[in-house]
Amino acid sequence: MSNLWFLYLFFSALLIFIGIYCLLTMRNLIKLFIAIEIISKGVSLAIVATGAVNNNVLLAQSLAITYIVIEVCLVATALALIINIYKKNKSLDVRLLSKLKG
Amino acid sequence: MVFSFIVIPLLVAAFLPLIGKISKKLLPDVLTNAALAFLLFNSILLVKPIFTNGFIIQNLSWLGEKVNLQIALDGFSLFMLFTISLVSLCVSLFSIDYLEHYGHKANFYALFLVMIAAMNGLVLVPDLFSVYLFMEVAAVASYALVAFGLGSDELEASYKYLMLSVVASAFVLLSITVIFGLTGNLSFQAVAQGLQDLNARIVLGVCVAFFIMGFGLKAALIPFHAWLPDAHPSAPAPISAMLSGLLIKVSGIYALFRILYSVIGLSPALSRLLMALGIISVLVAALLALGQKDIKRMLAYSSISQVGYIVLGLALGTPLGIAGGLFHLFNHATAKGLLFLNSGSIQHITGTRNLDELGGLGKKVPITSGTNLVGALSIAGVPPLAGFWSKLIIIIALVQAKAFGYALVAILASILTLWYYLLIQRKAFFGQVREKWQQVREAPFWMSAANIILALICLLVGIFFTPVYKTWISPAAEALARGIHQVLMWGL
Amino acid sequence: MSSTILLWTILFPAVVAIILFLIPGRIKFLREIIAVLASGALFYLGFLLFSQKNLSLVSDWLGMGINFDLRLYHFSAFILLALAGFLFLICLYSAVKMQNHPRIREYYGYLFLAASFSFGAVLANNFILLIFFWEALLITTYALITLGLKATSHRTAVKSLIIGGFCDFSMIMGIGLLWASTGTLAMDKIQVEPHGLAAAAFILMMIGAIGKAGAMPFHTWIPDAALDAPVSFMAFMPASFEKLLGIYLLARITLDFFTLRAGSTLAIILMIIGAATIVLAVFMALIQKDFKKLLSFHAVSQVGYMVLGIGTAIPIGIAGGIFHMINHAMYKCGLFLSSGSVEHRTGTTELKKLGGLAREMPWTALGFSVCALAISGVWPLNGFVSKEMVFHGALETGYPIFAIAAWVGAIFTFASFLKAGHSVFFGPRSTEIPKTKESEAPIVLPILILAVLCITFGVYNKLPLQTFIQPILEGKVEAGVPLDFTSHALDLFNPVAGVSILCLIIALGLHFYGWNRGGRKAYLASEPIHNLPVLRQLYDLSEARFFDLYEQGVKFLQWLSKVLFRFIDRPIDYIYEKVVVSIGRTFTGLLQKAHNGQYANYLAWTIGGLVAVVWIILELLK
Amino acid sequence: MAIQIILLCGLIIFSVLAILLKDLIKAALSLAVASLFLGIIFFLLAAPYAGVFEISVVAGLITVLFVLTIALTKKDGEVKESRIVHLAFPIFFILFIVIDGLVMKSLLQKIPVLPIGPEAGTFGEVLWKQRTFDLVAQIGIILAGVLAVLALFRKKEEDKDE
Amino acid sequence: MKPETITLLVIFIPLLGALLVPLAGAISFKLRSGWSVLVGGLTTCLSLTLIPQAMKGGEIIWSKGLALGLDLVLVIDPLSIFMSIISSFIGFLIIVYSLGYMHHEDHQNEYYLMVTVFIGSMMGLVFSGNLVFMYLFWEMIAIACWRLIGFYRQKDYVIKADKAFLVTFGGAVVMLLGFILIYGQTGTFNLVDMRGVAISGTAVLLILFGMFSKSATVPLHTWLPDAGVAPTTVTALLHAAVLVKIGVYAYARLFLYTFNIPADWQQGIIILAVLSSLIAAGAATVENDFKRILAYSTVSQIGYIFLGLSVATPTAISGALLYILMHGLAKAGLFLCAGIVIHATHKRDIREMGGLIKTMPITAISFLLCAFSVIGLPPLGGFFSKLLVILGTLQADQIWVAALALFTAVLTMFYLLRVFAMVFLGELKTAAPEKTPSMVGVVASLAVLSVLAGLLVSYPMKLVQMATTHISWWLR
Repeated sequence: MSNLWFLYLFFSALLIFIGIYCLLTMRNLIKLFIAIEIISKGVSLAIVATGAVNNNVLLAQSLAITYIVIEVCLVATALALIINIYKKNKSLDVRLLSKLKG
Repeated sequence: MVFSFIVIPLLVAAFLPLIGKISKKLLPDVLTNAALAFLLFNSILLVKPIFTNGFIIQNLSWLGEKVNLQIALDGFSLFMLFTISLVSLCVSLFSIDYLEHYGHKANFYALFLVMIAAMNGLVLVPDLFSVYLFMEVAAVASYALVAFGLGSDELEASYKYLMLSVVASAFVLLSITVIFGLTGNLSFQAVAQGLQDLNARIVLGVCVAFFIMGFGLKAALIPFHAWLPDAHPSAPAPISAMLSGLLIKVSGIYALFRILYSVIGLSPALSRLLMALGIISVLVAALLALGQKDIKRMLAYSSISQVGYIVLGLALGTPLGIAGGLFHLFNHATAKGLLFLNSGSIQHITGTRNLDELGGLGKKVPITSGTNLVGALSIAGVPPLAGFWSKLIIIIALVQAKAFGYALVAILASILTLWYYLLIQRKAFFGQVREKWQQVREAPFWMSAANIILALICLLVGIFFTPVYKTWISPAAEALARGIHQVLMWGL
Repeated sequence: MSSTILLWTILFPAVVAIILFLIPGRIKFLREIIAVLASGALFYLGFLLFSQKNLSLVSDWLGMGINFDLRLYHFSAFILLALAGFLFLICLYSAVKMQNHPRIREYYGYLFLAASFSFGAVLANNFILLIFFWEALLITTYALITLGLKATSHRTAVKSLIIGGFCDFSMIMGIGLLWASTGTLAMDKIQVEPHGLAAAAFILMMIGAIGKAGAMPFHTWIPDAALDAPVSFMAFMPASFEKLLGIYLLARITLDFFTLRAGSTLAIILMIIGAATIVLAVFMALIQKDFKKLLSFHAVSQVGYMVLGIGTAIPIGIAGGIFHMINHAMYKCGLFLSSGSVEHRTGTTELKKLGGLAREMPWTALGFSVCALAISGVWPLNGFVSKEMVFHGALETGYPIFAIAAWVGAIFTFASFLKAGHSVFFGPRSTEIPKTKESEAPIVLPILILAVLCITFGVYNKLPLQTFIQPILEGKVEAGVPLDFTSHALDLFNPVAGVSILCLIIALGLHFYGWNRGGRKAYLASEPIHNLPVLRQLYDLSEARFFDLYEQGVKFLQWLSKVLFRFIDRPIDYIYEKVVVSIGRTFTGLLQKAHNGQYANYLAWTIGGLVAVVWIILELLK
Repeated sequence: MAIQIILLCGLIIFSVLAILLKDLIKAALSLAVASLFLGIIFFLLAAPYAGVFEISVVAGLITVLFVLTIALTKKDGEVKESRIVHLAFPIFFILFIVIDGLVMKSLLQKIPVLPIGPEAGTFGEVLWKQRTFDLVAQIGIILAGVLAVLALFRKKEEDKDE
Repeated sequence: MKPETITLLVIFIPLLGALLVPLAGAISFKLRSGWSVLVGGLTTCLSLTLIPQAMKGGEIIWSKGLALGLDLVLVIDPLSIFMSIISSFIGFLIIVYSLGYMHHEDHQNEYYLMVTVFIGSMMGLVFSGNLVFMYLFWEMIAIACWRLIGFYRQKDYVIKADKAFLVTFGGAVVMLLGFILIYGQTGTFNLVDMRGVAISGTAVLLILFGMFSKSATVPLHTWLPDAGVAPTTVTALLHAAVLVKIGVYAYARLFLYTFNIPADWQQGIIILAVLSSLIAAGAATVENDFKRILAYSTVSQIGYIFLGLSVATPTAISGALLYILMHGLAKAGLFLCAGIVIHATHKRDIREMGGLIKTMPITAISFLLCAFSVIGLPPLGGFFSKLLVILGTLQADQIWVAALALFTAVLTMFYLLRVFAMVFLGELKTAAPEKTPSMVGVVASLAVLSVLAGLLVSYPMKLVQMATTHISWWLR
């Protein structure tokens, strides 16, 4: 059973890697947030898979659902922020967000 | 009774937007402050049962046993609850006047209360996933609060904060998931039990690393700190006070050490690692603070530095170290809260936070100046103020544990701390009054009142150190330290 | 007589000083009357105590063996008597001379305070008590010099203070060493062999003693003071009091505290100092063009005889030294007072301006002549007796060079006094001075008394030698050696006396040679010597104060201070002000640059930190 | 088993597309497709409710939000990404796959897991009875999200009234 | 009253009285002045009533148990009583002097508040027998000083204040680390329990940082001359009479009365002390700012005190303790004279002054007397202290050290007389009359006290002797 768990964890790690790669290298604010979404996909995959392979799927499922709710709220907040930033900066470039430094 | 810490602020928060339609200022002010005062009162009432029983576990059964709410309260949690209630009450008092020029008080208070509810929840739940959840709730509220001013600085800071902290919480959740997979359980007690029977050192090690990174980012330990000096200064002053005073401690330090103490166990090697992180934070952040021109940014770096002290004490794991850490946590919460509120007063009074533009305000605004002095000296660890005692205890603990190098750096960093606080004092208050500020007037009543309350706390806790320590800090610390020994040393 | 009288001997002048100080300046005569009466009483007290001899008073003071310990015995009683006598004469003299001084209140106050301190120093039987009174004299000296009211008075006062301070601090050091090695501070209980540290202690204490007496090289303030200070001060301090005290202490050092052997290194050091002082100071005295300054150099030069005499460590030499001390105090006091008398009437002491005053001021001239002859060692005056004793002593040590130096001194002493006397009182009447008359009686009287004493002590030398000097040495000489210096005292027909007389004749010759060469102007009589090839340069350098250790010392101090300030103090400050701050700034700047506001950067730290933590934990797990 | 691996690979591919596609709309849609795959995987892992939520909320609602945002920011929303990032991606990706495989393999062999008996009750019971606190927290976070959006989109004019 | 009660009153009257100063100031100017004088006077009187206890010898230990071994312990012995009398008395004089000197300044509430806090903390420091409380009061004094140094609030003044605060704070926290090391070794902070404990060189070094920084000894001294920007009353109070004696007192209390320190370190301290004295004297000779010269002179004199204590023969110790008294009186006098002069001429550079003896004779004479006392000339008090220190040094066979110390004494003479000559003698450059009677009176009384302290030296000496025998218990 645990072989399967680590197979899923392998994929979830891949997803997280993809997300972080994007976060580290890309510049578009929305793209960056898509990367966050990918990371959270990886996490939710890990949650459900963990429950499934360890006979605990009901609990895992409830965690996953809660997590999805959190995700939605985050997305809403983040996109609201991005829109506001866009209104101020007229751009979605993350490199412009470096007024605060030092 | 304990449950009210979560429910009351949430309820008030839920109704505030509606109430805000009816009355824009008065009712939100009154309701929020009343709710927080009630919580403070409540937390004081809890002191006695906690110190007689050691801990409270409440199972709230409701709707015919269909619903199960388990709350665990021990000395550590109560300590945090009290700190949260106290500081947040002062902050909300301060907000009464300060928020005038932001508008949308109801909205603000609602977010503020959600954040408090989440922090209270975090402190009360004995469950890994719930810890994560409340951490996230508090975080979402804080993103919005940081951006509350809607200026470009605020938005930028909030965006970076959000993007970094989401990554951190993803790692926390990942780690929780793995532990869940290993033990099939999420509650602290069960997980701790389960881990004892397992030989999963390596995986657990990675989990701990994720926890350190995730909670470390929330607590702004170096090198996970980068969001803090942006986010804290950008927020409205009361929120800066909340974030620096409470949020980083609750969702960072409390969560990390609760899990380490009660679930995984603090082994010597781990304690050394955390102490190293702590001392790096102490030193590097102190140096960074030295170069700041913006009062709030300086205070933000100072927060990182002080968090380092707290981690240093708590990570040491001896009763004395924990006591010092907890005490410093409390002192930093009050004093840093005070200083951020003060920076708000300065901004309110003069419209700027730039140290180079200020000067000689001491004569014009004696209350702000005096309270600022108290806060600054307390954090810098100058007797007889409260911060001195906590730093003293931490350093005594370090020396007792033969960590002389740490003790030396901690001492030297406190010179740096004093140095940059003197910069604030000198540039903002102490010098001669500038032409520009000849006409300024003292901050409004509620702002001054909040500052005075916090300053008095710093002063009185310092002067009546012994009773405070004996009745308050020491039992909590000893309970915690006993807890550590009950947890399996998992071989690190 | 109760021994508390000793305490009163010290306190009484102090009380008088306070009273005199408190009398308002407007009230005339009262002050002078009180001063003269008080000093007379003290003089009388001196006699009383001299007849009393042994008294002592011990009481607790600072603990640790530092007691308030006064002891009167023969030697101290003798010095006390002499001091009181001089005080009386000075008071008498000042009554007229200083009457119109603007700070007359302070003058008397300091005078009596100085007397009080001097009595204390003489009576002290504890080293700490001694140094207490000894050093306290510095303040009165300082204050009295400033009463000269010249522009440079204060500078000279400071000079005297610093030189005196240096000597006294040396003495403290010596006392400390002595205490450390013997464990006691009682002066009558100490008798050590001067070896090792004790030798150092000897030299240090000796510096204190000869510094007070004004021997080379600690003399340089005296010639300055001659011009800057009131003349009565010169008669009072450098001429009498300080000589008495300094030589008193020197004698006690060599006789009591240390066992100084004749011909030992320390003794030779003392003799070298003595001889050098004699010769060098007399050469300086010779060329002076100012009456008071000339006298002041002689005040230095004569110390040499005393130091030389004591340094021989041979009874006759020591006795000669001590006898020379009392003699010198008398004639030098007389000389200064007569110069004061001249100044009082003419308003100047420059030799060039004076001349032929003998007719108008006969008594002064007479007093001066006697004293001058006495200092020059003319038979049968007291100077002759004491000098002969010193010569004998010096010869007996086996180092005739010292005796030769002393004779050289004698030649030029006489020459310079011939010059002084000739140009002030004799020769043609100076035209630059209006007609004048003899000074008032209180001025002339002390001079005459002193002159008479000079004669008495010479002719009837049994009196001083037997009553005063010989008892001091009793018990200090080896058994069997007779203690009688009087028998040959005035013996003209021995080789030593012959050489001395020869010296006087040479001096006479030199004077008249110079007088002739100098166009029969007496004040130029020393010019031929002044202009000798090498001497000329040396004189010039010395006029430029090149040989003044004080001036060089001050330069050294200033240089040292600058070095300390620039190379130690400022760099330390620089470390605080600049180095620490810039280190802080640099680190801060670097760290601040790292916080460039870029999200990717921050995230990279976070991820990097995560990787590092994971790696560290995995390492720890291994 | 095979179908699951195919689905997982699809999830990865669409995620990669979501970050590499230059057109934001297309990227958002790829993300939605990836969510779809994830939902199916959930379903196969015996978590049907989670699968439904994933498909409806994430693939649906969030995509709508993304598209809305992209539309709102379309005017100046173009940001030129660096080409090297796209070119370097495969290298890092393959490198990470190797590392990931090694790490997972090494972990795989060492880790025992606590055996757990079959769960009792239904999903609803578990959610309501065991995880009641999560529901409270959900209320909290929804409240927070709503208030946050309200705060961020509040009208500026009102500020001036104050 | 029992000595314990008196001691508690001595500590808490000024500390609590200080809190009332701003309140009194809010009511009226006179009330505040009266109140401050009353507090200062009361403290002085009460500490004077402790003299019989000191003469009895022995010690009274009063303690109140507090958490963590941080007990409040009071040690009432001749040493602490001696220090408390000196500090409170000079503090009191300075309050009186301030009435005239600070009359026209702003922020007077803060001034009197800080001065009384200073006195109270000093009393606390002196009597406390617990390392942590010692540190606590130590830093309270530092805070008071910091505000007082920056009192005039000019930009560079405030920087100097910060510098002083940072240096002393830095030294003190390092010292705290040393205390904690000792705590690690002995498990207690209570000095009484630690008597005779041998401590390591590291702890000695760490503690020395604190003492040297507070007592402005080379190389931690440069803040003191810079702190001369404070009002002169403050410089007199802080830098001359009381503040710089703290480190010295701590040395006596810790390294003589309590711990056993390694001999090598003792030798090191001796050399450092004498070098400090020499270097500062050199700097004082070069400086031209009136107050800086006096400040350097203080540094130099502190070197003597440290020398006396570190040599640790009974003679030297009693010399050093006596030095605290004598230097306190004389240097306070000098600073206050400087205050009068600066107040009157509005100049600080001695090259711009001259001839002031004509217009302010009392000040000039007082200055001269105090200078003589500092130089160490009899019959003034300073003579005995310097003499005993040097004799003690010689007793300990430190011949070259003693020689250097005496050389420094010559230098002292040189620079102090230079100041006197440049300020008071020569031609009159700025005619300025003497100031109010309270100022001149205080200055004159300090000069007279210096003289009396010399003439009647056996009275203070008795107390000093008691203290010396008490703290040098290891010799018994």
